[in-house]
Amino acid sequence: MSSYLRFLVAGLIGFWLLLSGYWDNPLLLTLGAFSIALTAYLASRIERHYPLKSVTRMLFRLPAYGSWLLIEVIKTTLDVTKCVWMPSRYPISPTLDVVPMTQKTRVGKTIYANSITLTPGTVSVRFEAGGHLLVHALTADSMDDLKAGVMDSRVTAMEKQ
Amino acid sequence: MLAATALAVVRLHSLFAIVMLFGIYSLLSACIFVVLDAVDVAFTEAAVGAGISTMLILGTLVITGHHEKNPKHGPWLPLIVVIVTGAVLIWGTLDMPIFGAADNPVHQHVAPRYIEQSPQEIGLPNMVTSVLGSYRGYDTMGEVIVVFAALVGVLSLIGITEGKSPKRQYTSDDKPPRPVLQVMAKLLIPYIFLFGLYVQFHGDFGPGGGFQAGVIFASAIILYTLTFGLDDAYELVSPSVLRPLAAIGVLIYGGTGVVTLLLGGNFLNYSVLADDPVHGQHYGILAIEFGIGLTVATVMMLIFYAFISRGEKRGNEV
Amino acid sequence: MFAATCLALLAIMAIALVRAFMGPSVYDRILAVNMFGTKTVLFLAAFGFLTGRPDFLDIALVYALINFIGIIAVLRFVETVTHTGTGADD
Amino acid sequence: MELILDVLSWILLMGGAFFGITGAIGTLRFPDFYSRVHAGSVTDTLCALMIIGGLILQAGFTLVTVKLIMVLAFLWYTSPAASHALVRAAHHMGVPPVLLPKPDARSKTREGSSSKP
Repeated sequence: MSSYLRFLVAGLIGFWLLLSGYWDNPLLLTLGAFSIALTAYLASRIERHYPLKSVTRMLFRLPAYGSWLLIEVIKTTLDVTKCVWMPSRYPISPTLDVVPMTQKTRVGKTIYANSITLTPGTVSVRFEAGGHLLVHALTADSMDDLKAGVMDSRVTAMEKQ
Repeated sequence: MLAATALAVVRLHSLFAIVMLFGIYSLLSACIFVVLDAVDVAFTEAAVGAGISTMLILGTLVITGHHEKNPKHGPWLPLIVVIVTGAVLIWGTLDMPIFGAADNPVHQHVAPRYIEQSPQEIGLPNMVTSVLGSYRGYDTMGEVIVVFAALVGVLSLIGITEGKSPKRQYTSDDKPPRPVLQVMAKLLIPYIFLFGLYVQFHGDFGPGGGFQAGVIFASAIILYTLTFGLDDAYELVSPSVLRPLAAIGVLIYGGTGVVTLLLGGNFLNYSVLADDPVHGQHYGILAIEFGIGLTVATVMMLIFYAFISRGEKRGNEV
Repeated sequence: MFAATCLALLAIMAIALVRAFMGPSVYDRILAVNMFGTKTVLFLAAFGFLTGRPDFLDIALVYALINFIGIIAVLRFVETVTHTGTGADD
Repeated sequence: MELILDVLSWILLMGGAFFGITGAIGTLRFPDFYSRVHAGSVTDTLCALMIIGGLILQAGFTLVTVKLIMVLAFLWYTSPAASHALVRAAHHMGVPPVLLPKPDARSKTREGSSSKP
């Protein structure tokens, strides 16, 4: 049993208890145990095909990164809002460019790409060859921010063992 | 908004855009059900209407091509038919009591009995489940059999080609891998499974039940198929496993009825399943809901497989 | 308070609907449908509070799920069908 | 205390509604598909966060809060995946983006240069 699976089972148990809210009904708890077993079985079969390494460690670092990301999201949202309501003072300048990406693992790359998409004003288009990411940005400024690489290095730091 | 959506559906010619508007239509009607306090109906509409039917229609489009054929005759004849039918229907509703009036026949005949006595007789917090599973056990069984019959029809018409096709080697040019989606789907799918099972087993307590759970469970598999490909989905849950399971689901439902017969009750009268009738009802409903969920989930997956594999046979890569 | 939120969400849904009708490309429509879906989820959540029955949240979750899978399915379909086309609608 | 909570959730809910409408207007106003995606992602992220945050303040520490957080987490988890898939598909199919230069000199040249690498 890999560490990911162990982590998954713990997550599933928590998920079930929180969803259900009936913590003292033996019938439902039995059914819950059955459901979790079935789910874990299916998940392990997927896992055998597409193993993901070092996910657990990154998941533990996610909250710290998430709070940083939240502030970024608020900042960029305000930027986009300005572009929507005052197009003459804050004109848009859509840009399409490649951004370097220093993550090694698939999960790290995914987190980076999704963070870019999650912050309004930038959206990741596709992975390019050689560890680059094609990004579409609403304004040239947001593209410059991205190229400065703060987010990139933060995601890469999460990958570290 | 519902009317506007319907109008747009009629106006557009790209079948594809129509499918998406149908999705919106389902979401809207589900909203209306929620507003009318019919939570279970909304649940079903959300799962079946917006989700599965959209996907199945898409699957059909893959097979048939995505533009409406030019109509052979003018629009006037169908229009007249529709208008006449609509007029007759509206004329019919004139006779009906005012919507929501307290003295409607609906509210006087069976509904009070359901509402007043189901807590004592069945003891489940969610009344809809009691009605569906116990009072209307025959109807629901009919529905399950209809679903099963649909599966039989689709399989005999289209059939599933199991992974006999040679493994395709994807080059980056032909079909770029979708790394983001694969990672996300992989992390997400177990929770969807568990959520489906949760809906399955908590149908007694909140909105939900076998039909919705089956659809959710199937949608997890569909997500897996969409992101990883049909061959991998076959390896995870192969059609040859699913086919007997679909039949077993119906058998569980019918078998529960037979067991109640053997124990000396009427067909599908669960009170005899335990010493305490209320507990008996509970177990009975749990059993048939499980049967429903099993059947619906497997049938949905099989029909989806059938459409997708058919699309692949035609040379389209899905 | 919840009523105002619900009204605002309905307004957003209406605008998304306009975008879905206008197109012009398939992707614009999908974007609008996606937006419509997420707003439906929020609407359901807020409406549950409006009527004092927050157990609608299960439905909201199912919506979010179905919406996501639906979008993915539609995209796969578009990639399949318009393989030779330009990607534009009609 | 009650009052403070109410005022806070008012602010959050109305802020969410404002950002949602902003995004919706943006999808109508922006010139091409790609920039509309940005507007759409405004409604998906901050709008959802604020509305659900406002609802959480009203719900207090109950299982309802947990479910609200699940809804939010699910939305935040799937919406970037959906927009990414959308943009990727559009790009893959060759939908040309409208690219505008950075308006230093306030040049109003609106040429749709379809530069696709």
